[in-house]
Order: sequence, then structure tokens, then C-alpha cells
Amino acid sequence: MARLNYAQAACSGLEQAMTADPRVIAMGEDVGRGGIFGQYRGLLQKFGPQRVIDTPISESTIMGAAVGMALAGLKPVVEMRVVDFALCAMDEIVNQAAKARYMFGGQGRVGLVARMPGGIWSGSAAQHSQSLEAWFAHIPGLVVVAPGTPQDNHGLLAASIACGDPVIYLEHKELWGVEGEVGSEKVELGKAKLLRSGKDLTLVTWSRTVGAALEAAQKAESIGRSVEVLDLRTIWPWDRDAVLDSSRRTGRLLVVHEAVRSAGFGAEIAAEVAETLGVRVKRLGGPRIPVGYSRPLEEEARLSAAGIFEAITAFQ
Amino acid sequence: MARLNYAQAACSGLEQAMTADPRVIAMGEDVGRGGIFGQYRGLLQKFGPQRVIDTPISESTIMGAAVGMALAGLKPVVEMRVVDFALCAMDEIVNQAAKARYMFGGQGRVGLVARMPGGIWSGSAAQHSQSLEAWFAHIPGLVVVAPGTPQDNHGLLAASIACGDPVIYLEHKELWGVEGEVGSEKVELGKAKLLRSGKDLTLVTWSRTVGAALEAAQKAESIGRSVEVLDLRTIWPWDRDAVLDSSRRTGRLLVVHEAVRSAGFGAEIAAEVAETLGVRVKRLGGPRIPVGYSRPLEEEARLSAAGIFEAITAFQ
Amino acid sequence: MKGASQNPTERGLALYRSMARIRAFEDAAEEASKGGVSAFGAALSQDVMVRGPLHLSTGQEAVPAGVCANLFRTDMITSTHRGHGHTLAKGASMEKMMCELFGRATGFNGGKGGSMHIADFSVGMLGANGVVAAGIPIAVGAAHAVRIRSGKEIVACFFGDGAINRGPFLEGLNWAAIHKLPLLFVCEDNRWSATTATSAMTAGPGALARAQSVGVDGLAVDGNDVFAVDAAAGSLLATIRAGGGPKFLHAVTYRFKGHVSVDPATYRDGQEVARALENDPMPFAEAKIGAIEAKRIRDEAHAEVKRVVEVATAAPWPKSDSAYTDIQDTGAGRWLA
Amino acid sequence: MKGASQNPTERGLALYRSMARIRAFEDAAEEASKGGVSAFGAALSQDVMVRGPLHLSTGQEAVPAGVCANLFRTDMITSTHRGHGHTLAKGASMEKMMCELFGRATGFNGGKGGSMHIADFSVGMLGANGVVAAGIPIAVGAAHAVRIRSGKEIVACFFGDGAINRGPFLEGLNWAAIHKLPLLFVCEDNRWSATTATSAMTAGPGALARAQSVGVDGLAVDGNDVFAVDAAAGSLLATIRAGGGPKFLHAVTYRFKGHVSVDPATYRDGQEVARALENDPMPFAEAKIGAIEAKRIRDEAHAEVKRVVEVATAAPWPKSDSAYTDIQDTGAGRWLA
Ligand SMILES: Cc1ncc(C[n+]2csc(CCOP(=O)(O)OP(=O)(O)O)c2C)c(N)n1
Ligand SMILES: Cc1ncc(C[n+]2csc(CCOP(=O)(O)OP(=O)(O)O)c2C)c(N)n1
Ligand SMILES: [Mg+2]
Ligand SMILES: [Mg+2]
Repeated sequence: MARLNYAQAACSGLEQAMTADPRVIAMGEDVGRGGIFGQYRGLLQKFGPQRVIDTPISESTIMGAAVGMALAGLKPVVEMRVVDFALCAMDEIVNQAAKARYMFGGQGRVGLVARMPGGIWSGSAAQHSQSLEAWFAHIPGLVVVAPGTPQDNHGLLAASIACGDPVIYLEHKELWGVEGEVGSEKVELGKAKLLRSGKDLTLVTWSRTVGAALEAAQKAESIGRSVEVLDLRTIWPWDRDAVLDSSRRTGRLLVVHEAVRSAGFGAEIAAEVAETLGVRVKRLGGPRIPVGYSRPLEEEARLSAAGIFEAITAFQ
Repeated sequence: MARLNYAQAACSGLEQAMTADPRVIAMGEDVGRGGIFGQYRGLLQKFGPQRVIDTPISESTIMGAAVGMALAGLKPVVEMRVVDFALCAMDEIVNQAAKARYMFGGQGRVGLVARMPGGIWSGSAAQHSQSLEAWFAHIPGLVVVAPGTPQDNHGLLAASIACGDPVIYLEHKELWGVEGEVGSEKVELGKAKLLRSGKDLTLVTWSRTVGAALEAAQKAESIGRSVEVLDLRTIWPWDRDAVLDSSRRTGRLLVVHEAVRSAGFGAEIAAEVAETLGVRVKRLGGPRIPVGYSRPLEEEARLSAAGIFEAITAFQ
Repeated sequence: MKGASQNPTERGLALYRSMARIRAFEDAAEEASKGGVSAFGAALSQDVMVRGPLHLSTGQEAVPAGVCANLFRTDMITSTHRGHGHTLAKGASMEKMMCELFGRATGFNGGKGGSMHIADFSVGMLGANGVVAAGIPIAVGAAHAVRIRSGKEIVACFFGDGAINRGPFLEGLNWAAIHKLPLLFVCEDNRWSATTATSAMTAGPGALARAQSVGVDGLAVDGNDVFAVDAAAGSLLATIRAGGGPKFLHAVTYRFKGHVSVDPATYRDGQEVARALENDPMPFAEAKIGAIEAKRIRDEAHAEVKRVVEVATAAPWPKSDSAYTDIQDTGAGRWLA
Repeated sequence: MKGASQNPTERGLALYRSMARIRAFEDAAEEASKGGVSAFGAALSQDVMVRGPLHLSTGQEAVPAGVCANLFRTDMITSTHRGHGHTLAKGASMEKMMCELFGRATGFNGGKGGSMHIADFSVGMLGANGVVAAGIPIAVGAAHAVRIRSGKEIVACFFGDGAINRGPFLEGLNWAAIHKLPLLFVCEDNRWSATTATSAMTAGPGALARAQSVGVDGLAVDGNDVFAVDAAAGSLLATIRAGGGPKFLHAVTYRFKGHVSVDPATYRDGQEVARALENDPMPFAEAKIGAIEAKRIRDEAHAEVKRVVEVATAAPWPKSDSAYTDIQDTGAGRWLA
């Protein structure tokens, strides 16, 4: 057990994986200086430039080369800096990484982890603040992970490297400094975490929104509404059983995510639960607007504990 | 009124727009020879290479240049060949075209139509068969259109060029040869078309699936199930009122689309209807698999009238 | 901006003024941004004036000043994440830019864009860009639009040395050359890409050779010598305006500050930085126009920026409702239920 | 494939055999694809053997034959949408490729990929690709993997003339040069990009100059002369194997057929086509190895392809269940409810 922040936790997970398996390498812009969020700090010193590879500003080729490396037997962990720039590598992610194994009839696998920090980043405006987990969940072949705590960032990164599939790994741009206890326990892909038990309503969320959701659930308790909170952690495959189970018990599902509500991944969860159980469902997500720069505009795009609380109480 | 196929109908819509407004131009790979589906046939001869522009195989720059043209006052209609290759231009679509107007605080608009034929294309396998309307619907700033008939391809293309917003225009790769009567009536963006009235179930679909859905609905009639069929036509903004209205009347909603079911746009519609009305909802979509080449594999990825019929009858 | 006198002394003063205004602006913006970025895991202070990553062009002023001195107001430019200099040099209002950095309603973008998306369409500044190299295809399109409507304007496209390793560089230059577009590509080479020395990531004989290999010829110039930049840009632009097709200007300069304003840039060699500071374009230009005039101009710039900071500090915030406008006409709205 | 005798006559025969097998394969595949593509709005016949767009390399055989004669089985290649020639020349089974084109379970990809995704990892053929230029970064990564594990293999990366206008060309070559990767880039220049003459869309002095501008030197060669290709590839590969870093081979040839097998290619000038047919690489090579040997080799190839078509015609279809395998281990499944 050690007290680490979210960036350090990931870094130590990666370091362990690199120590255990020489096929694991890390690459991306500025990783040699530790990455712009410190999430690769010290790795160059430990593993050298052969395995911690600085790259040009060439997102297409960073991702495409990772596919080639994986097909040739390595396990690359590649950095896209932010999910917004991964848009420059979408062919490589969707047409190549996700489909190669299938198209080639099982010849070759594309075991790689593509780290692309997502979410609103204070004062960074529309091109640095997107949440695109729903996109990747829609693409056959991809695994999608969104850790919300240092412990999960440690454990899920290790699990992602180990799984052998192409993993879209969505750290949150505003969690880097968050600290927590990090132990060596394994975190399994595809398993939600029950953060709080409750009997009136199931609240499913992930990534940075977990904090606000817990706060809102606490407050709801004080007015006699008992809210169960699940951190989904893995977006694909999502923990359908856990969500259905909880929703069946509470009879109400509220999905909350920072991503734009329209066609967000909350729609998939809500639709699935409504179809399967016929219980009542609601979604809370971002408005369908680009994230603005100025604080009052940015605030409009954010979810707050107060907003979540309101959604809970309005859900009768 | 003229009898035109889906490609000719779009071509004539574009020709009219280009005749009426010198700011409208067309560009993309092979458009000078009429486009690989014939959807630009004759335009070079009529408007010359200044306005019907052959481009290198440079998807990023085709789309990025269209943004620049639009900001400088033109109304480009740009060809991505297939939606799968538009993945090579995702930064330009999502970070630039969709957001420029907002980021610049309303200085400049990005009125353009990005044509990117979608859907399964016989024997073309995983990199030429995707349906990604849910992606674009998730992105603030974009309009998303998916015409299902020659008439709609004529009218919606005209409306898309006129609207002044960036429009993702998803023709279907297997509708090009389909013929129909095409008149000059306007087709409004954002309005679903009621194809069939019914009282037991509302079936919402779009693009190529419309045909199979109608067939299934007909068959359902014969066993006493009365199915209302709506062709959504515009995916964003979707005709929420029409869908809610119909669902309220029938008490059951079935959304059917060729796109992968998981995190497809059906999830948005189903979730919204379930939330708003509390009526029962179901979704039918493609399995979460890449489209295979061989016929038996490709068939697994397709929706059939029989499959839709089954979903209707199973929905009690 | 072009239209300034061609009298050599007056031109020199105008160039210096352009640079001095940029330097003063960057210094003030830097000051106002302290604590304003959450990069490197640092927390974001709540009451900072300029929030988010702020990319300063301090030390690089000679490039925008020299290039834009050869542009008319109707000419267009595209810019990068490091776009304050381009914007000012193109003739945009310093006040509106500062207001935008302060996130105010009175800024160019009404607070929607901030530094990374600064734009002033009224002077042909078509926008900074948060995505490296993304301005290149946009500039190509703008120049192509000019060609289509047989306009006389030209477009200048600014980008950094790091951008020449991104695909759109190849695609955009090739496109411009095929269509002989009226377009000046300006590679503002400050030798660094964030924390990485660009030279370590860039193979081959350099930016200009890359441009030539796709049919775009040009010049390399000392980007710290505003007079040299002015002359080179002037001669290239004359060719472009005469229908000579796109040209390329490779201007070597240096980024005095960190990648963003809060980056201490400890990854750089102290000697390299010291040498670069000796090549500060400001004293270099001052030596030519004289210390007295230079000081007067700098004082004016400081006074202007002081006023502008005051205005920005007092300016109104955007209404939260405005978060929902300027998105799209068809399908607009919050879509929250 | 390397390992063939270095005896000049035997090498000539081996090169010719490699070409003859490609030609015979392409002719048979073309025949089997008639009516099999729904491009250009045409309907798709239901009982056609080879469905979907089929890109034939007829006329271009000398390039893969000459290059792959210099590769070991353990060396790797990446390919394009027009990949049959590369695959055969690299030593893959003709039978398994034909089975794949016929969509059968016994094909290389079990019917999942078809022509555009043909692959045979057992001979280092890492896949054709439906996306122009997408093979370039993949080849870069494979070569980088070799470097990381200090392997001795090299990677050859085939792409068309149209691909040099896509961003990954710049990015991939620059990357390979920085890291001095063991990588041969082969631009198979058939002068057409679908229905467009590539020359009209490509500015500057050409493919090799572009490569040189990002630090990758190489050679230009007559791509219809298999001996010249063999020699050029051999010399470049010797340098690469000796640690000389990436090299570039620009081979000019011609696409005899339409872009896809059902394309009549009416957009091409008849004289251009006639001239190109006169430069058919097959008779050119035949002239060097002698008509009798050439005929024997061609007959063998025809016999082989005839057998292979019979095998493919009789081969089993994939089970529909296999549509759901080979996707991902974590989160696999149909997800239909
Ligand atoms: C496509 C993309 N990749 C990465 C980044 C992150 N990033 C922002 S600026 C920068 C360095 C750019 O270097 P250069 O082009 O030389 O411009 P400079 O910052 O030196 O002005 C990087 C990597 C980005 N904005 N866009
Ligand atoms: C990114 C991308 N854009 C467009 C296409 C459509 N397309 C397929 S092949 C082709 C022409 C390619 O020309 P070239 O690279 O010269 O290869 P050739 O077909 O001549 O072998 C085009 C445009 C594609 N497959 N991928
Ligand atoms: Mg730089
Ligand atoms: Mg070609």
C-alpha cells in the first residue's frame, strides 16, 4: 500500500508491467520527460529510450506503428495526449487496431493500450475537453476503460496491458492530482464497483463524475432517499449483470456521465435496462454543446453534485 | 417528376444547388469522372474543374480545406467516398468543422455537406461497411442525415446544402441503384416520414433498413399486428415529437438500424422514449462484430425482414 | 499590416511597434495566467484571470511582425495554439484579445474560445487552433476559395516546427501546389515541440526541403531579424500575388518561455537558452531604429497593455445562456431531456 | 523469396515463375469476379464466386517478384488493397488465397477478410489493407518491433503512387528515418489512383524526392523490368540489413486493368494503354530467360491455378458462428440483447 496520486498510480502500474514483460513498451509525445501529466515519470531513466520512445507529433503513425508493433509481438502502451487528438488517429484505431485480428481471421492480435485522457480540462475549451467513450464502445474489437481512482488506474492499466485486446484507456484530465491508497490487488476488466448500497435508486457513473455522484447520494440520504452508486470503470464490456441486478432491486436507474447526453453511453445502459427489466430509467449527461473557455460557459458543460442531487430527487 | 435512381437523384439535387448558387462547389476523389457511384455524373462537364474539384487522396485536407472554404464564404459539398475513410478526417470533422463557429464565438460558420456513404457493401468486408451515425449525433455542431429513398436523397441534399451547418450526409452504399419518382417538393431536415400507420407498435428506422422494415410490417399485418413505421431520415436533430407521439399512441417502440446495436443511435431513441413516456422499448441492430467478407459471415451482420418480423412478434 | 509607409524609417518603426505590442501583451498575459493551468498535475487556482494552457510567443515576435507587415487587412491568416502574435500583427484589437483571454463577453469569441481559439474575422484572422497542423488544411481551403471566386487576397498560414511531422503538412502543401493557390506557408521554427527538441524527431534536410519536395519553393530566414523576415516575406508575397503559386518561409527563432506559461522548461539546456536570449529580436531591431524611438514605442505598448488589462479585468462575464448559442441552427438546443 | 539460388539462370527462372504465378492468379480471379462488385451502381450477381471490389495487379508483377526475391521468409511485408502479387511473391499459398477470395473457411482469413485483407502471417505477410497508405505506419511499427528486440528481419512496405499524397506517408517515413529502422519502402507507381491520373494530383519532383526530404534515400527503377527491380531491391536491402536504415524504391509500372476488376477504365487514353501493354513485364522477362522455359513455367502456373480454382470452388463455407470469433477476448459476443 502506498499513497499515490492518479498519475503516479498509473505510472507504477506501467512500471510493473514493463519490469515483468520486456514486450511492454511505452511511446508517445514527450514521454521521455515523463509525459505532460507526469504519468510516465521516471520510466525513461529506468527502461531507456528503446522502451520509452519519444515520438514526433504524428498521431496517425503513433497509433499505426503501435498496431504494427503489436502484430509483430510487442505490447505497446501508446499515449495520445488527450482523446481530442486521438481524432487524428481514428483510422488507425477503428479500421486497423480494432479490426485487424478479425479481418485476418485470427492471424495476429493487436494487444495494445491507447491512453487518451478525456473529459473537461479547466480553461482548455472545446478541443481539449471531450468525452468520447460512447464512440469506442460502438466499435467491435475495442475494450474501453475509464478509471476513476488511483487504485483503479493502477490495477486497470495492468489488466488492460495483460488482456491482449486493443484497449482504449480513458484517464480523466482532472484526476491526475487526486490521491489515494494504492495496493497491489488486481482489478478485473468488466467489473463495476459498488461504492454505496441503497434501495431506492441505482446510480451508475464512471470516471471523474464518481465524486460528485457520491456527494449527491450522501445528500439524498439526508432527505431519506437511499441511492446505490456503481462505478462502471470498464465501459466496454460494461457490467450488465451488476447494473441489471441493482436496477431490479431498486426499480429505478439513473445513469450520469460527463459526456454529452445525446447518444452518450448512458443511452446504451438506460435502453438496455428499460428493455430488459421495464423499470424506469433516466439519464443525466452534458448538454449537446462544445465546451466553452470562459468559466461560466465551462460550468454549463459540467455536471455538479447539486445537479445530480436534483436529478435524484426529481426521479420519483 | 422523373424516375431516377438514388445516385441520380442526389446528383440532380446537387446540380440544382450549384446552378442556383455559385458558392456551392463539389470536391473529392474521382468526382471529375462522376464519382465512383455516379453520384457526380455530368457535373464537371456542366460546371467545370473550378467548381467540381478532383482531389488527391488526402482525406484530412479534403475535409480541412472544406472548413477553410466554408469560413471564407463558400458552400462546399465534399466527398469522403465512404464513411470508413472519413475516419482519416475525424479531427477536421469533429474538432474543426463542428466546433469552429462556437469556438470563434459566432465569427464564421461552417456550412458544408460531407457526403460519406455508409452501411454494409456486399463483399467489401470490415473496412468498407460501417454505420457510424451514432458517432456524429453525439457531436455538438453537427447535423446528421441518412436518406432512404431517391426523393429524400434529392430533397435532403438540397436542404443540407441550404442549412448552413456542417452536415454529415450518409447515403447508403447499397441504395445507389434503387429507383423512384423524384419531384421538386422540399424535404425538411429534422422531420421523420410516416410510411405506414399502425396502432400496436411504433417501428422507427432509417436508410436502407426502411425496405426490410416495411416488408416485416406488412407481414405482421397478416398475423394481426398493426405496425406504424417511421423513417427518421434526419438522425440529428431527430424527430423526437413524431417518435414520442407515435410511441404514446401505440405503447411500444421498436428501433431498428443496421449499425451495431451497442451504443447505436437506437439507444438514444429508446432511452429517451423510455424516460419520457415509460412505455416499453426494444432495439434491433447489428451484432457487435466487424462485417465479414464471406457471404455467410456478412449475412450475420445484416438485418433481414424476417429478423425484424421476429422482433415485432416477440414484442408482446 | 500592409498599408504602412514604405519609407524605410517609418517601416522600421512600424515593425518594432508590432513586435513591442506583442511582447508587452505576452508579458501581461503571462502574469495574468500564473496558477491558471492544471497541466503537469498541478491544481488550478480559482481566482486566476487567464485560465487554461497559455502558449506565449515571447521571443518569436519578429516572425508575425515581419510577415504581417506585408499583408492587407483583407488577406487572411490561420494560426496555431501560439497565436497571440499573429493576431496582433494582423491588426486585431489588443483589448478584445485580452478580454477573450480573461474569458469575458467582450472578447473576440465572447469567451467561448480563449487563447487557443483566438480569432478576428474582421481582419482576416481565421483562428488559432488547439490541434497541431490543423490550420494548414484550413488555410488551403481559404486560399482555394479565393481562387474559385477569382479574388485578389492571399492567405498566410503559420505553424510550428513540430507541425511538419504531421500528415496535413504533406497533404496541404501538395494541394496548394497543384492548384497554385495564393498561399504563404510560414514555419515558425522555435526548435521545440512542447518538452521535446524538434530536431530529435525530425529527419532529413529540413522544413524547406520538405516543402520543395511537394512543389512549394521558398526561403529560409533568420526569424529573429524582423527586417530579414519582412524582406523575405515581401519578396515571396510579391511572387504569390503575381500568380506564382504557394511559397514557403522557414523562419528560425526561439521560444523564450516554457511550452505553456506555467512550464519552467527545465528540460532545456541552460546554455542553449542563454544563447537564444542573446538573440532577442527586440534589442536586435532596436539597434536599427535607435534607442530613443524604441523606448517610446515600448512605453506606448506598455501603456496600451496596462489599459487593456484594466478593461479586461472590469469587463462583463458572458451570460451562461450564451453557452448554448453559435452551435448550429438545425438541431440546436441543450438536449438535456 | 530469398533462398532461391543466386545462379543467374535459376534466379531468372525463379523471378519469372513468381511473376507467372501472379499473372495466372489475377487472370483467374478476374474471371471469377465477373459481376461480383456493386461499384458504379451496378447490381451484384448472387452466384458470383468472388464478391466485392477486386483490385488486380495484372501488369505490375515485376515489382513484388523482384522485391520479394530478396526477402527471407522471416522478413515481413505490408501491402495494399492490390495485394495478391505481394502475397504470392512472399511465398504464401496460392490455394489459401484463392479460397479466401472465394469466401471459404479454408482461406487464409477463414473468409473474414477477402481480397482487400488478405494476410499470411506464416510467411510474414502482415496484411493487405482497404485504406490507402494505412500499411505504412503498420510497417513502421513492425520494423520498430524488430529493432526493439534486436532482430535481424527487415520489413518491406508496398504502397501505390496515390498513397504518397496521404499524411501517413510523411509521418511514417520520417519516423523510420529517425529510428533508422530496417525498412524498405516500395512505391508501386502504376500512374493511376482509381479513375484519376495520379500525376494531376501530385506536385513536386516525385516520390523519391519526397522520401529524400524526410531522410530516406533510395532508387528509382523501371518497375516492368523484374531484373532491374531485383537488382535495385537487392542493393537497397543489403544496405538496410547492414544497418543503413530505411530505403526507398520507386518502381514505375502500369495497371493493365481497371481500378477494380469490373471497371472498364474508359477514362484512360487508348494510346497510353496501348503503349503500356507493349511494356508488359512478362514478355520482357521471357526475352531474357527464353521462350521454352517461359512457356513451361506459364503452363505450370496455369495448371496450378486451375487446380486451385477447383479446390476453392469445392471448399467449405465458413460456419455462420465464426462471424462471432476473433474479435476480442474481453467483451466478446453478439450483444444483441
Ligand atoms: C495533433 C496534436 N498533437 C499533439 C498536440 C499537443 N501539443 C500542443 S503544442 C505541441 C507542440 C507543438 O510544437 P510546434 O508545432 O513546434 O509549435 P510550438 O509549440 O513550438 O509553437 C504539442 C505536441 C496537439 N495540440 N495537437
Ligand atoms: C484513405 C482512402 N481513401 C480513398 C480510398 C479509395 N481508394 C481505394 S484504392 C484508391 C486508389 C489508390 O491509388 P494508388 O495508391 O496509386 O494504388 P493503386 O490502386 O493504383 O494500386 C482509392 C482512392 C481508400 N481506399 N482509402
Ligand atoms: Mg516549435
Ligand atoms: Mg496507383
